[in-house]
Amino acid sequence: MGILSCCFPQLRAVDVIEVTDSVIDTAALQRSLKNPAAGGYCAFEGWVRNENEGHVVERLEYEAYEPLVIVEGEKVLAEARALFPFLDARCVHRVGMLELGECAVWIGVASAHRDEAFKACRFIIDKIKVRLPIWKKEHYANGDSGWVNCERCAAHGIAE
Amino acid sequence: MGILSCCFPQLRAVDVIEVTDSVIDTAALQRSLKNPAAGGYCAFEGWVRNENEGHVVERLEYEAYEPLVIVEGEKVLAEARALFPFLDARCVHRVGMLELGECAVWIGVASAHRDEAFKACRFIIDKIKVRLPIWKKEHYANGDSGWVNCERCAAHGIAE
Amino acid sequence: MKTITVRYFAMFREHAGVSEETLTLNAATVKDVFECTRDRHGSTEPNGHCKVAINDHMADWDTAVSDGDIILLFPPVAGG
Amino acid sequence: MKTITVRYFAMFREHAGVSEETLTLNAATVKDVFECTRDRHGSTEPNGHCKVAINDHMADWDTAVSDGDIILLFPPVAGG
Repeated sequence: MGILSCCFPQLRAVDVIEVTDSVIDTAALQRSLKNPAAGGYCAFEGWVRNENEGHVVERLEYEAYEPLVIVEGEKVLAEARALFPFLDARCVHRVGMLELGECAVWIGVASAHRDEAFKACRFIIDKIKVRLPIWKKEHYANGDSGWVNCERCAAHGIAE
Repeated sequence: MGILSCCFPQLRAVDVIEVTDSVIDTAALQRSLKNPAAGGYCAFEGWVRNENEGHVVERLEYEAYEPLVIVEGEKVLAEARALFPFLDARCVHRVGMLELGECAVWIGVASAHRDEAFKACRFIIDKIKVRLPIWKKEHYANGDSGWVNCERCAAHGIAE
Repeated sequence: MKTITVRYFAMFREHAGVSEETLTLNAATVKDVFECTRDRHGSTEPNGHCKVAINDHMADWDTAVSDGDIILLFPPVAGG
Repeated sequence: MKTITVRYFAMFREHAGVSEETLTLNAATVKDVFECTRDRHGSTEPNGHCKVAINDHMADWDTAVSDGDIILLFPPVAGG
């Protein structure tokens, strides 16, 4: 166990979701999912991109209501674990003002085989986008800004 | 462009597959996929795990025929791009002797939206496992070793 | 009439000009609170696009409100 | 008869005890080369589980071989 506890320092029993106003240290997060029984690891990152629906985007501002992000996020992780049994999953969402290319959300899933890792990771980001109390405001090149409507609203239309 | 070329140093026109006998620097690889038009990034890593089909595994040894890994790998990346248009994808496969927890294969895909990133990443690893001339030998705790049969062979049975 | 503390988030807070206020309302459910405060949060969204919580628990729109409750009004979410 | 260079990989190489050898064979296709060298590479696999290349190009089992070709015999692959 000496060697194992060295190489795999943070074997954890629970899946974790966090909110941060600092740069997300994706390398450290990934290391925390190392597990000698894990054969597959899938990660997703949401990056601030320079365009949305025809607008030139310069920055994104994220706001979250952290207490319920944690509560709802833990529910999402538990649902993912029930559907796609994995070893460990973690999620971090950033808040505040982000520049182009910065990471707004990181999700990592380690599992014995790759299928669960891919499916759980996808499930988690899909749910995070529509269930967690997080909002983003786009700041455009022309000086305007606007709150982004949720994906589900956009997909289902205003009449829903 | 000054700022952009600083933050996004390696905008590339072609998808790349590589073979290495050194530790895969996943953080540097990920940075090389940064792209101001990318809103989603999906990565997969295959890690050496401590068990396979009831055997306690201590190490994995990978062998590759690099010239055709590159040729077939580039075909796989081109097929993925045609099916799931993404911005950039890279893949690195390690060879030689790997210890538990080490990364044997890394795939990263950056795209405007997450759907293409997830689907392309999954497509690429699925094809790599059955099409590229790469072999792995498991070294067991009891001193034995054995070459691993390909996934497709195992799934379809010896009678195929 | 009930005394309810209402907290606004994101675009709702920007429109209301305050993040929180205590109001005396004639409201049976959280949906009533949402409707009564439309001129505050300024939403033209159907409430089905929004979410609501009572005292830090996610609630349905027909959940009853009690005197002293803290109601969180969430505009359409867009994480990730 | 053709003079063919055969390269063995992974378990095939271990069984043959050499990574490459030049053989004189009566072979029309790469499948013939695979069959003729069974006692060398030791495979009990159906050839459909294996892959083959000629002069660094992936080939089908019924591809014709020519004098001087380099045939690569790949056991079942298992990357990732």
